[in-house]
Amino acid sequence: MFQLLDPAGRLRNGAKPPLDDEFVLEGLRWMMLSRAIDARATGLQRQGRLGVFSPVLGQEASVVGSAMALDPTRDWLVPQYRELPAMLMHGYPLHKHLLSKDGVVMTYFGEGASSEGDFHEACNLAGVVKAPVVFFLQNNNWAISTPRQLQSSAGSLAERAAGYGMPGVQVDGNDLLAVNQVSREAVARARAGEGPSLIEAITYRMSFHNTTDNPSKYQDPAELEAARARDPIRRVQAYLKGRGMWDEKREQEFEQAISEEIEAAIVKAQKAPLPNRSQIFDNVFAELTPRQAAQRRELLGEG
Amino acid sequence: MFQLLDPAGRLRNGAKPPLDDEFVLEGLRWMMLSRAIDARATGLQRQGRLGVFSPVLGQEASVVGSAMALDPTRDWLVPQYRELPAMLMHGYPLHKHLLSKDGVVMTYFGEGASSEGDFHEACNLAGVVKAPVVFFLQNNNWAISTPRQLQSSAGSLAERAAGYGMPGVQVDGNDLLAVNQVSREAVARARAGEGPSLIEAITYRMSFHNTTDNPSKYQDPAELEAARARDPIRRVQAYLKGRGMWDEKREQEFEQAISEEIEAAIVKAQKAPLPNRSQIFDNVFAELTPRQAAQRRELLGEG
Amino acid sequence: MPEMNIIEAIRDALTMEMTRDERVIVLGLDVGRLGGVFRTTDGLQQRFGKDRVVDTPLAEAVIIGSAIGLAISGMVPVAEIQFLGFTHQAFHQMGAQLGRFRYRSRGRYPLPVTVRAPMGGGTKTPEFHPDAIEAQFVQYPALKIVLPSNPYDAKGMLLQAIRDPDPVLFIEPERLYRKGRAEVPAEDYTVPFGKARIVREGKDVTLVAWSAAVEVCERAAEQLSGEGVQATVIDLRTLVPLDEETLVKSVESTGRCVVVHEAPLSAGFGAEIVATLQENAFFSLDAPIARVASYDTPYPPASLESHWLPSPDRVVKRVRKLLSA
Amino acid sequence: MPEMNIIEAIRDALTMEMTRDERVIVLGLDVGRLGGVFRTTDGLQQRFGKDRVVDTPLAEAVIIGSAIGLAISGMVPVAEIQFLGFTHQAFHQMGAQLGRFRYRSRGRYPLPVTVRAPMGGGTKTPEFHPDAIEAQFVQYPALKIVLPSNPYDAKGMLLQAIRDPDPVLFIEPERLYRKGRAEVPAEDYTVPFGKARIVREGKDVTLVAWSAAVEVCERAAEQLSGEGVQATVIDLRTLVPLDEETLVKSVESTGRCVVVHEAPLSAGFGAEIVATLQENAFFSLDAPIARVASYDTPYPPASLESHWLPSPDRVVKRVRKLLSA
Ligand SMILES: Cc1ncc(C[n+]2csc(CCOP(=O)(O)OP(=O)(O)O)c2C)c(N)n1
Ligand SMILES: Cc1ncc(C[n+]2csc(CCOP(=O)(O)OP(=O)(O)O)c2C)c(N)n1
Ligand SMILES: [Mg+2]
Ligand SMILES: [Mg+2]
Repeated sequence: MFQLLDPAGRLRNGAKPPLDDEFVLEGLRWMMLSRAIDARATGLQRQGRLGVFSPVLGQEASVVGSAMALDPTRDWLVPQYRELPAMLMHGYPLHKHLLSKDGVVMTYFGEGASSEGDFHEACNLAGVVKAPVVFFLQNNNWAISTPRQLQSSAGSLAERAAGYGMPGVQVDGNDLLAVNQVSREAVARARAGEGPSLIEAITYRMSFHNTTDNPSKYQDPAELEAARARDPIRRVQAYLKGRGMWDEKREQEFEQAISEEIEAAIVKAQKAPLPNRSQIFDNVFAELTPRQAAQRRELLGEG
Repeated sequence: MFQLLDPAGRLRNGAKPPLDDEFVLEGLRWMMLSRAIDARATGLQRQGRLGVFSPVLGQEASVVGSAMALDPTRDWLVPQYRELPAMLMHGYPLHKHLLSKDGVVMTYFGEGASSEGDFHEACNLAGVVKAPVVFFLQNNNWAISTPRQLQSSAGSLAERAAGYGMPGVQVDGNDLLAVNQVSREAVARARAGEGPSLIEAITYRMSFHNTTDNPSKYQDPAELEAARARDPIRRVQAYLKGRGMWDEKREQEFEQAISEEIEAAIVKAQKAPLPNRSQIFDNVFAELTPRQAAQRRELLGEG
Repeated sequence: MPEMNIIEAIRDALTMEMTRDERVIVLGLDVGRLGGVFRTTDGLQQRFGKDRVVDTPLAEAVIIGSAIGLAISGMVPVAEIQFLGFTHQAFHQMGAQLGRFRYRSRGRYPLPVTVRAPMGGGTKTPEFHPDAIEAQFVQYPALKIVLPSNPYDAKGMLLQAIRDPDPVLFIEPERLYRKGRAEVPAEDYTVPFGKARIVREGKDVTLVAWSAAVEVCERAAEQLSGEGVQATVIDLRTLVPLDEETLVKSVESTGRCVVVHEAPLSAGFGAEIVATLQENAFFSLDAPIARVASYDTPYPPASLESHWLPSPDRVVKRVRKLLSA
Repeated sequence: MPEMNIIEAIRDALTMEMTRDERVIVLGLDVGRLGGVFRTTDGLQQRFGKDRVVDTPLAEAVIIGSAIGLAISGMVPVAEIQFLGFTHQAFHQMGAQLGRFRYRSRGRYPLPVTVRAPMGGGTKTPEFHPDAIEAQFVQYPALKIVLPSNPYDAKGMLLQAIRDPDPVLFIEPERLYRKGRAEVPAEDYTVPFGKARIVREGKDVTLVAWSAAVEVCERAAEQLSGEGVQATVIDLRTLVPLDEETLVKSVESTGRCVVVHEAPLSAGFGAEIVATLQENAFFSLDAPIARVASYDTPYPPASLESHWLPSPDRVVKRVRKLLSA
């Protein structure tokens, strides 16, 4: 498993810092934003003010490190549902442009999703046509209540890449620097026309699957405790502290700014007009069929 | 690629004969029967006396060598459509019994079929539950007109096994002895409760996909020529000749017996009663629904 | 008699049948330790062990595929698919495989498989989850399609489904899972397939529904009754086999009929009911048979679903129109 | 005017549109060097190159998935599925993905994708190959479902399909692929969707069909004409959108109707036609609308398919019964 930062935030083997400190700070900001949104959104859901919600908690380095390897002016991001910071960073999906000749697609999915046949078909075809795709597998150990070891008996899911003629790498998904590095390599490879890659980021879902879930039914608290010791946010903070770029004051500033950003977004969302029922018939087809048009009239009482 | 016999029928590295000569002769008989059926059935089809037909031609060692690794009293065989001799040998599928505790399932499919998502889902689940299954992949280089290299860019399809936590082996599919050996190992492993295996038999479709196909549209004649030099039947014959178990007389006897067997089967088939239209409604459900029963009466003019 | 909601009734049936018949195996996503995302299998793994209550990898097609294999080898599998909309992923294993083994093996491999899945909207789940695609499965003529709408039927029909010698798609009304308890016998009983339930009887119009739409019709009938219109409500219970007799008899007496379902209108199973009734009760009809269904669009965003799904109001309006025709 | 069979008409349309619009890409199994198992794409790869006529791995779901991706990135894909029955494997990518991108992206990702596939029995292919499952797709309301029955329509409707801004499932009548040539204009023309074709007009009964069943109705009408019964034959051409107007008008004038299709009866698209007609032409009907369809069983063995599929004889019998009612 590829790693640059150990859980205490020290560069392994005395390596040189691979990334600009500002870049890492930017990553940390996204990670902290994500964590704060998780808390706030869970609170809102508990108050009945938000629907079902899936937190990113514990996987921030995996999501942010990979998404920061993309070039928003030409690349595409195709998320599952546990990649909120990536979507905030780049939009959902990047759609400012049609896929340009040297654009790369990064797609996210869990170790659970990778058991579906579509994973196989997509990887295999991508290998054949050398599609510029990065398959980013977030192995967070859980698919709702199903643990990784019941999902597959493969030693590593990255090993599956060989069966599609592409490189596969396992990376510490709680290590922002390592995730970013392997992601940039995969993106570069894709951009150079050398084809797809599979990245398996080993991380851990430190919260429930979503707000309807109750992990106490299936999760060993000790496992969760162990995961907390590998918290991806604290790891980056420790790293930056070691580089003189992080202290309590900075942390408070970040948190303050993030909290304001979130509250502003909530206010804005609350002001957004609710969808109108006529929108049920928008964008079904470029033009409604006569039957659909009649149904629309019925719905709007124009029948 | 695992091999015991070289294309000239010599044991590699001066190995000891791994199988009883009688067993090999029995294998050869099935292979020759298969080839003779191919010729006869193709002839019948051309005369309009038989429907669409897929020959085994070129893959006899692969099919016969693997099927002979099964124990017909307790194992199951689940063929694709290019495994006629296996079906003749064991019935389709073995159904004399429910799956017994130590029964093994061998399932056949082509390299083309292995691109479907179901391949992935089945292998993955089998790995998790340690199902007693042998996944026997006949890589005959073609899926109708689609060549192996457009099917996947994996170096070897056997490599996919690692991604399911099972052993994978590539074997010379035109080598009866080698196919039988790896198959017996996989069957033994499954029977011992150690789980599934994937076998990739490298062979070559020496004929059309089926009687509606026209390989001249897509096949390089030189490739076919090269394949002929690796003919699995001639290889076993040469091997047995080297062991003093085969000569022209023996060959004539075999061919004579096979030809009689086939003609007798054709006569029998021609005498078999054609299905009756009422059979359309047999075995839909244990009991027809009232609607189906009414339709059946209509069909039979009893309405 | 104990009172149960639908979840409890299903769990009761599973427990009962797993106790009675050792061949019964439950498999699916999260059915084990979690007890299912709706808790229908809660406690079963503790009770019957990991060999009989199996958490599978996340792959619907091979869940159905395994059920087929288990049935061929002598077991009686009950597969759970988390939402009927996830059978999109398993479509090729459902009708085209599960629904054909008896036929293609000339009776050698009957498949006593039950596939359970909740269906329907109204709980603000996004697309896929609520997709009401029951009619698609009817086009595979060797699957039984059954849809209980209340706790009593849920238990009795599930016991019937598991014991049925043929594959049964057992569709549960998600919206009603915990909507009130009703009396459910503690003992063993089955509700036979192909026998519709007359929920209430009225002389003016017949409302036909299945699954959660039955409850919509009941509310509509209540409202109509306040307006002096007496409606019969028929809960079809099973689409295959179809109880044509009960339908025809009712429409012969009321002369008017509205079919209500959650699937989009076009090619929904309502069309089959209409086609069947107009053929067999043609001369009793006082007005064309009407359908109230969801509109012909993909499942809309959660905030709009109540406008999209058939509501008691829409049913009432449609009945009024029929009566004034 | 040149004469073409359906295969040639399709090839002509593909060639024409690939020439006119560089964004058009053909993909599927064996479409390249072989030119398709039915030769509909014969010569296209030589002409347009391997980047525009792509042989894919054997995986239907990712063929449709790739078409979706190509369309999002600005191309106009025409995916071939070898037989409609093989879309069983791709079901989850068809309605639930291809049919929802415009909706779920609020119009940002319209998908101008055409999926071509032959359908239907009568050529002694085994199960899957002939499965007539068109009605299942109608339950995905954001797919257009179109089914030409002759060379002229094949070309004009395929050009229309490729140019259509929305996903179109283009179903070809396999049995009629090479059944005779007809005049097909060499130039560019389109046949609009939602406009049924009146094949022949008669005052006594309306026969409604699509795809290869149109030919069955034509033969039935011929036979009936010999008995003095004049039938209108309507070729629906497209199920979505549906030309209700032409249907209603015809039935209003004949008062009798038989819908004929190759899918099993129950929940087939025939039910939708009946439901629609009885609602909109109720007071013109002299007899219930009848359906002649395949029976409610899996596809039977080849030697029995002619008894299972709707035949001109069965249609004629049904019409006689209607007229004597
Ligand atoms: C086809 C399908 N099957 C099942 C589900 C229900 N479901 C939603 S998320 C989930 C678990 C996914 O696990 P994984 O892919 O590991 O992603 P994670 O939630 O861990 O991020 C399941 C089973 C679904 N949404 N779609
Ligand atoms: C789902 C599905 N897709 C496509 C086909 C058409 N088809 C039949 S055989 C075949 C090629 C199979 O190739 P392979 O698996 O390599 O087996 P082989 O014919 O070489 O033995 C194809 C594409 C089919 N029968 N079913
Ligand atoms: Mg996971
Ligand atoms: Mg092959």
